[in-house]
Amino acid sequence: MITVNHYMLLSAILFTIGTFGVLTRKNAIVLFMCIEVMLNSVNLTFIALSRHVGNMDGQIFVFFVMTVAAAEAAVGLALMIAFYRNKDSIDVDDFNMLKW
Amino acid sequence: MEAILFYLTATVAIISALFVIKCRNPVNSALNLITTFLCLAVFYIMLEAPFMAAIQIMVYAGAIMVLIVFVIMLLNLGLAVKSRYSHGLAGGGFLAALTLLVTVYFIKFGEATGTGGEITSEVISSYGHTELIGRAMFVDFLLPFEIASILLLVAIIGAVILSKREV
Amino acid sequence: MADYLLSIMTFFPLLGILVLLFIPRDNGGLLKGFTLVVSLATFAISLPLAFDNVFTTSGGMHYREFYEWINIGNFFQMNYNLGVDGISLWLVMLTTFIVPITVLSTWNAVDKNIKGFMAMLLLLETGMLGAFISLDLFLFYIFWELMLIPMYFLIGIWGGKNRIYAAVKFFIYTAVGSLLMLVAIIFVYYYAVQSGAPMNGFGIQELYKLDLPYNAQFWLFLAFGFSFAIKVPMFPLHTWLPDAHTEAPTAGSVILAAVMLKMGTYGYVRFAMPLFPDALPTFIPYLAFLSVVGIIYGSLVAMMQDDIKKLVAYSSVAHLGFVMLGVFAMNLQGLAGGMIQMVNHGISTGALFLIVGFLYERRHTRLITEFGGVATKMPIFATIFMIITFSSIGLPGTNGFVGEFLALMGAFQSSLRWYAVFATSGVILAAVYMLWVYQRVMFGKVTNPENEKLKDLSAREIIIMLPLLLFVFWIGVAPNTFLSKMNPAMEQILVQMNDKKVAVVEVQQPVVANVLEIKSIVD
Amino acid sequence: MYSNLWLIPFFPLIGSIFNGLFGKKIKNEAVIGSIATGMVFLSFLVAAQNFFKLLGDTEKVHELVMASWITVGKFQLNWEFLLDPLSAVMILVVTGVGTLIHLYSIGYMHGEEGYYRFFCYMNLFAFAMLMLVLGGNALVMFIGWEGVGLCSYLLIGYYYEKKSASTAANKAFIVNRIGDFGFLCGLLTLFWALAEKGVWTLNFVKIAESGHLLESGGLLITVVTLCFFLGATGKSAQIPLFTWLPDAMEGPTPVSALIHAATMVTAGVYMIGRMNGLFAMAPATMMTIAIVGGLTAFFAATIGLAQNDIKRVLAYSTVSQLGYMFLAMGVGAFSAGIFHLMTHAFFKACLFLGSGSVIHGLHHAYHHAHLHDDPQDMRNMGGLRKKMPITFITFLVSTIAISGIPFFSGFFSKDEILWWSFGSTRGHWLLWVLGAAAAGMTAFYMFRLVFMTFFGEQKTDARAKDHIPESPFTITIPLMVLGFFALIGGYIGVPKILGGANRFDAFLAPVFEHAQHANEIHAHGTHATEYTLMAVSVAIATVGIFTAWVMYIRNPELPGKFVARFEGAHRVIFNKWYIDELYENVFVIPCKRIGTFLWRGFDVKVVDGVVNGCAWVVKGVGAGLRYTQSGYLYNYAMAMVVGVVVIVGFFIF
Repeated sequence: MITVNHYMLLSAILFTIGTFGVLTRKNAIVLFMCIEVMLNSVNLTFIALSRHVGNMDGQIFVFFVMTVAAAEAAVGLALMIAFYRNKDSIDVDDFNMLKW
Repeated sequence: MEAILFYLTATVAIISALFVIKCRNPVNSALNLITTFLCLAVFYIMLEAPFMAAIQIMVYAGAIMVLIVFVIMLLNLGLAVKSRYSHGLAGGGFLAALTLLVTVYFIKFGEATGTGGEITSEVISSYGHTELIGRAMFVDFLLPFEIASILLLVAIIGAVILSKREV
Repeated sequence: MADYLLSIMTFFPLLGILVLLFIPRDNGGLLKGFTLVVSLATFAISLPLAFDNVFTTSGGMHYREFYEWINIGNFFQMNYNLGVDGISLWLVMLTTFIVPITVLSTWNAVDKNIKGFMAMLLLLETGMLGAFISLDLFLFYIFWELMLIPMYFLIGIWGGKNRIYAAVKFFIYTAVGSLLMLVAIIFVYYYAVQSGAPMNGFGIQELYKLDLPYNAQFWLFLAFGFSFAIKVPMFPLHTWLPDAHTEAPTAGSVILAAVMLKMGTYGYVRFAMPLFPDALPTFIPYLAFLSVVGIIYGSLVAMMQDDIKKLVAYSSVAHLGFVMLGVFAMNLQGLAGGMIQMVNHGISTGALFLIVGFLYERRHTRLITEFGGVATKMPIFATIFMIITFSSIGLPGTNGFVGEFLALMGAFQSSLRWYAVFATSGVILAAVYMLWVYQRVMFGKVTNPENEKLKDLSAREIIIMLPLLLFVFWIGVAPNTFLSKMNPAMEQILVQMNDKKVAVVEVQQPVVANVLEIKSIVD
Repeated sequence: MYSNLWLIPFFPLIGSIFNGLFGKKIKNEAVIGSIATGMVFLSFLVAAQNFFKLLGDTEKVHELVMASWITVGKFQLNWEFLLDPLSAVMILVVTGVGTLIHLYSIGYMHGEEGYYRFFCYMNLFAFAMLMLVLGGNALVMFIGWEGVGLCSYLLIGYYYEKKSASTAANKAFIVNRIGDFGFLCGLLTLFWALAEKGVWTLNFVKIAESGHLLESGGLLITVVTLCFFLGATGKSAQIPLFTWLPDAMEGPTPVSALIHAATMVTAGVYMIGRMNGLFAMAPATMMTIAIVGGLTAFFAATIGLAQNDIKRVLAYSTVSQLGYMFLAMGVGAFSAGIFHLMTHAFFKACLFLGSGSVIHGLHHAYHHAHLHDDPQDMRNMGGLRKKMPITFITFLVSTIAISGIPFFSGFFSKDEILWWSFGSTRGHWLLWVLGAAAAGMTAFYMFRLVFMTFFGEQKTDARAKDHIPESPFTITIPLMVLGFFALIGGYIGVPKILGGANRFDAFLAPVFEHAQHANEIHAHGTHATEYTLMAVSVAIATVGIFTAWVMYIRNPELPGKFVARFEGAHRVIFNKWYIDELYENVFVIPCKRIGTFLWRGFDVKVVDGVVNGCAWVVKGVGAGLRYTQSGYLYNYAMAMVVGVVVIVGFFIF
C-alpha cells in the first residue's frame, strides 16, 4: 500500500537532488533546472497531502507555484540572456559583481 | 500493482533527476528534466489529480522546458562551460545529505494529520477533478487567481524589457 | 465637504504630485506655479478649520473621519481615523500656511530638478498634515515616517556641501527614535488586546483610557519620549539639527523649523503625556532640567556661531526649550504657552531662515564675517529682519513674548519654579545672540566690496514676509484669537491626564465605512 | 468719563506708523517733523484734559478696559489703562517734555539722512513710554517697559554705521534685558504668590488691594520686590547695571534728553512708585533700594567730576540724580521721588538740549571750517555765553536748579529727599551723608561744565570760532520753555516748613498714603533739624560751586596740578572705576569662552563624538562583515540551506 509517506519520501529525495545541484553546478541554466526539480518535489508533496487531507487547497497552491515558476522562467531566462550578452558566459562564478 | 508502478516511476524520476545534475551537456540535463516531469505527472494521476497531471505536462514539460531548451540553443552553450561543478562540491554534498536527513526524520517520526476532508475519491469521481479545481479556483481563490494573472503579465513585460538589446 | 475636509486637505498635495508628474521637467516656471497653486489651494481648504467656532466651545475631536482599514481580528487592526482639536488645529494651519511661503521662497533658489523638489515639498505637506490629524497611533506612525523621507531627499539632493552627512545624520537620528516608538506602540496595542480593554484599532481615544501598570508606563514613556525628544530636539539629542538646518535648502530649513520640530512637542502633548500619565511625574524633573539646559546651552552656543544659519538652528534649541518647559508645567497656562510658542517659533524662526536664505541667494555665503553694513544697502530687509529679530527675542507686543510669558508663568505656577528662574535668564541670552548677529551683519560700514552691490528685497520676497509679519503682531497683540480655540482642548487633555477615569467626551459618532476590505487570512 | 485715555498712546503710534511707512517717500522734513510733533502734542492735549479732569474729581483712580488680551483659564488679562494722580503726572511730563523735544529735533536733526526714521522711532518711543505709565496691569506696563528699551536701542543705534553706536545700542538693550529678567521673575513670582491665595491678577489696583494677603516683611515679598528692583536698576541705570547709560550718549542729543534723561530712565522709579504698596511691605528691599540709590548718586557723581565729554558729564549726572530718586523711594519718600523725577525731567532735559544746542553750533562751525574736531569735548569750548545767549541763560538756570540752590525747582525736590533720608523711619543719617556729598559734587561738576563751556576764553579752533551761531528758534523755544519750568517747576511742591502747602504731595497722596500709613513710614524730627539740614545742604552746594569757580575761572591751571597730584585717583575716576572692564572680564569674556567651549568642545566633540562614534562602530563592523558577501551565488544558496536546515531542525528536535 502506497501511503502519503512514500510520496513525501520521494519528494524529499528529489528535493535533496535539486538542492545538491543548486549548490554545486556552475552552469546557470542547469542551476535553473535544479530549482525546477525542487519546485516540482514540493508540488508533489502538496498534491499528495491534498489528497491525503481531502482538500483542494493544496492543489490550487500547486497551480500558483506553476504560475510563479512560469513567470520565473520567463524573467530568469531573460536575465541570463542579458547576462550572457554582457559577460559572454553564464557561469555562476562570473556572477560576482555583487561582492563587496 | 499500484506499488509496482510507484516504485518503478519513482526510480525513473530519481535517476533522471540525478542525470539532470550530472550531465555535462545542458541539453541532456534538460531532456532528463523532462523525464522527471513526466514521472511526476504519472504520480499526479495516481493521486487522482488528472488535471494537475495535464497542467504539469503542458506547463512544465511543454512551455518551460521548451523555453529552457531554446535558450540553451540560442546561447549555443554546448560544452562551453569548463568544469561542471564549482568548488563547493563537498559542502554541497554535506548540506544536501543534511537536508535529506532532516526531511526523512520529519517524515518518519511525524504523522500526516487532518484526514477526512470532504474531497474523497467518490466525490472526485462523481464531479470530476477538473470541475472541483475550477470551483475552488474561481470561487474561493478568485482574487489570488487574478493577482496571478497580473503576475504573469508583469513577468512577460519584464522578460521583454530584460532581453531587449538596447533599453 | 465638511465630512471629508481633513482627508481632502491632507491628500490634496498628493493629488498635486500626480498632476505634477505630467508637467515637463524643464518647464520650471509652470512647475513652481502649479505647486504654489496646489499649496495655496490646500491652505484654502484648511481655512474653514480656523474659522470654525466649534473649537471654542468643545475640546473634543472634530471633523472626525473613521474608516476601517486593516482588520485581522485581534491580531492586528488599524483604522483610518482622523480628527482635529484645538491642540492640532493651529499646527495644521501653520503647516498649510507655511508651505506656500516656502514654495514662493524657492523661486530662484532651486535650479536642479525642480520637479523632484516640488514633489518632495508636496509629499512632505501630506505627511505633516497627516501626522497632526491622525487619531490612530499606527496611522500616525505611518505619516510620521512618511514625512521623514521627503525631508531626507530635500537635504540630501538640494542641500549644501556637506549634505549627505547631514541627511544621513538626520535620518538615522530620527529613525532610531521612531523605531523605539514603534516598539512602544506595538506593546501598548497588544497590552490593550490582552487586557481586554475596549479598543478601536490603535485609536488613541480608547488607549487614553487604558489602565497600564506603572512600570510599563515607565518604559513606554521612555520610548515615546526618546523619540519625540530627538525630534524636538532636546539637549543632548540635538546635534542633528544644526547640521540638517545648515545643509538643507532654505525651503527645507523653513519647513523643518516651522513644522517638523513641532512634531516632537506635539507628540508629547498628544501621545506621550496623556497615554502614560502615571510615569510622567517621574520624568518631568529630568525633562524640565533638559529643557532648561537646552535653553541656556542653545543660547550660549548660538552666540558663538559664525554661520548665521547655524546660529538660528541653535536658537531653535533654545526656543523649543521654552515650549517643553511650558508643556511640562502641566497646567493650563504652561500648556497654552507651549502651544502658542510652537506656532510662534514656526513663524519667527521660519522667517529667520527665509531671511538667511535671502542673504545666501545674494551672496552665496552665510558667514557673519562676510557681511556688515548691509542695512545701508537693504533698508527694507533691515526693517523686516529687525522685526523678526525682536519677535525671536520675545519683545512684548510681538508673538514671541506671549508664548514665552505664558510658558514661564505656567512653570512658575507648577513645581518647576526653580527651573523657570533659570529659563527666564534665556531672555537675556536671546537678546545677546540675536542683537549681536544683527549688529555684525547689518550695522557698521560696508567693508566688504562684495556687499556694495546688494539689492534690496524684491516684491516677491516682500510678499513672502508680509503674512509672517502680520502674524508676528497678530499673535502678539490679540493672542486670544488663537488661545480661545485651544483652551477647551487643553483643559480636556489636562483633566484627562490628572484623572484618567474622566472619559473623553465623544461629540459625534464616527461614520463607519469600509474603504478597503482585505479578506482576513488568519480567520 | 475718562474713555479717551487710549488716545494718549494712540496718537504717537499713528505718527510712528505713518512716518515709518511713508516717511521715506515724503522726504519733506517739515511734514515729517510736524506730523511727529503734532501727534505728541495732541496726546499732550488729551493728557492735560484728563489731568485737569482728575484734579477736579473726587474719585482718583480710574481704570479703562479696552479689550481682552490673553485669556487662559483663570488667567485673564486685558488691554487696560489706569489713570491715577501718579500716572497723570507722568503722562503730563512725558507728553509735555516729549512735545518740546520733538519740536527741538525738527531743527536739530535737520539734514540727517534718516530724518523720517528718527521721528518714527521717537514717536514709537512716546507710544511705548505712555503705555508704560498708563498701563493698568503689569503686562501692559511691561509692553511699554520693553518697548522703551527697544526704542532706546533703535535710537542709540541711530548712527548705525558707527561701530561704537551700534555696540552701545546692543549694550543698552542687553543690560536692560538683565533688568527685564528681574522684572519678569518678580512678576511671575508675585503672580504665583497671589494665585496661591486665590487672586489671579496682574492688575495694579487688584494687586494693591490684595497685597495684604502676603506676609509683610516676609521672604516672598522681599524676593518679589528685589526682583522688581533688579528690573528698575536695569532701566534706570543704577548700580550694578548703570554702565549702559553713559555709552547711550552715542545717540543723537534729543534722544539723550528725552529717553536717557527725562523719561525712560525714570521708569524704574515710576514702577516702584506704582507698586509702592508691595515695596512698603518689604523693609529689607527698601533698605537695599535706599543704599543702592545713595551709592549710585555718590559714585556717579565722582565719575562726573573728571569727564571731558559734555554729554557724558550730563549722563553721569543723570545716573546720580536717578540715584537720588531711588534713595527717595527707598526711604519711603515716594512723592518726593516722583517730585524729583518731574523737576529732573525739566532741568535735565533742558541741560541736554542746551548741550545739544552747543554741539549743534560747534558742529556747524567745524563743518564750515572743514575741521574734524570733537564738538562734544568741553576742552574745545569756552566763552560761548556771548555766542549763544539764550542757550547760556537756560543752561545756567537749569544748572542752578540741579545744584539745589534755593528757590529753583531742584532745591525743593532734592531737599525733601535729603530730609526724608535723614528723618524717615526707613532712613539713616549715613544715607543723608551720601546724598549731601553727592549734592556737593553735583554742584561742582555742573558748574565746572558751565564754566568750561560758557566762560573763560574761547578754546575753539581759531578757524571755526567765528562761525558759531545761536541755534534756530525750533531749538531755542524748547530751551526757554524748559528753562522756565526748571525755574518755577518746584513751586507746586513747596514743603510745609517753608510755608508752602506741598500741593504735589497732597495730589499724589491717594496713591502713596495708604502704604505709608500701613507700614508706618513717615519722616519725623523737629523743625530745627529740618532747617539745619537744609542750610547744610545749601552750604555744601555753595561750596561746590565756589570750588568750581576757583578751579576753572580764577585759577585755570589748578585742575592740572590737582590731577598731577592725585594721578591714581583721577585715573580711576576718569576710567569710571573700571567697571566696564570689570564686567567685560567677569561676564562677557567668560560667557564667550563658555559658549565656544560648549560648541567646539562639547557639542562637536562629546555629543557628536558619541553620535559619530556609533556610526564608526557600525561602519567598522560592516566593513569586516562585508567580506562574507563573496558575490558567488552558491555561497548565498548554501547559507540559505543552512538556515533552512537549522530552522526546520529547531522545530523538529
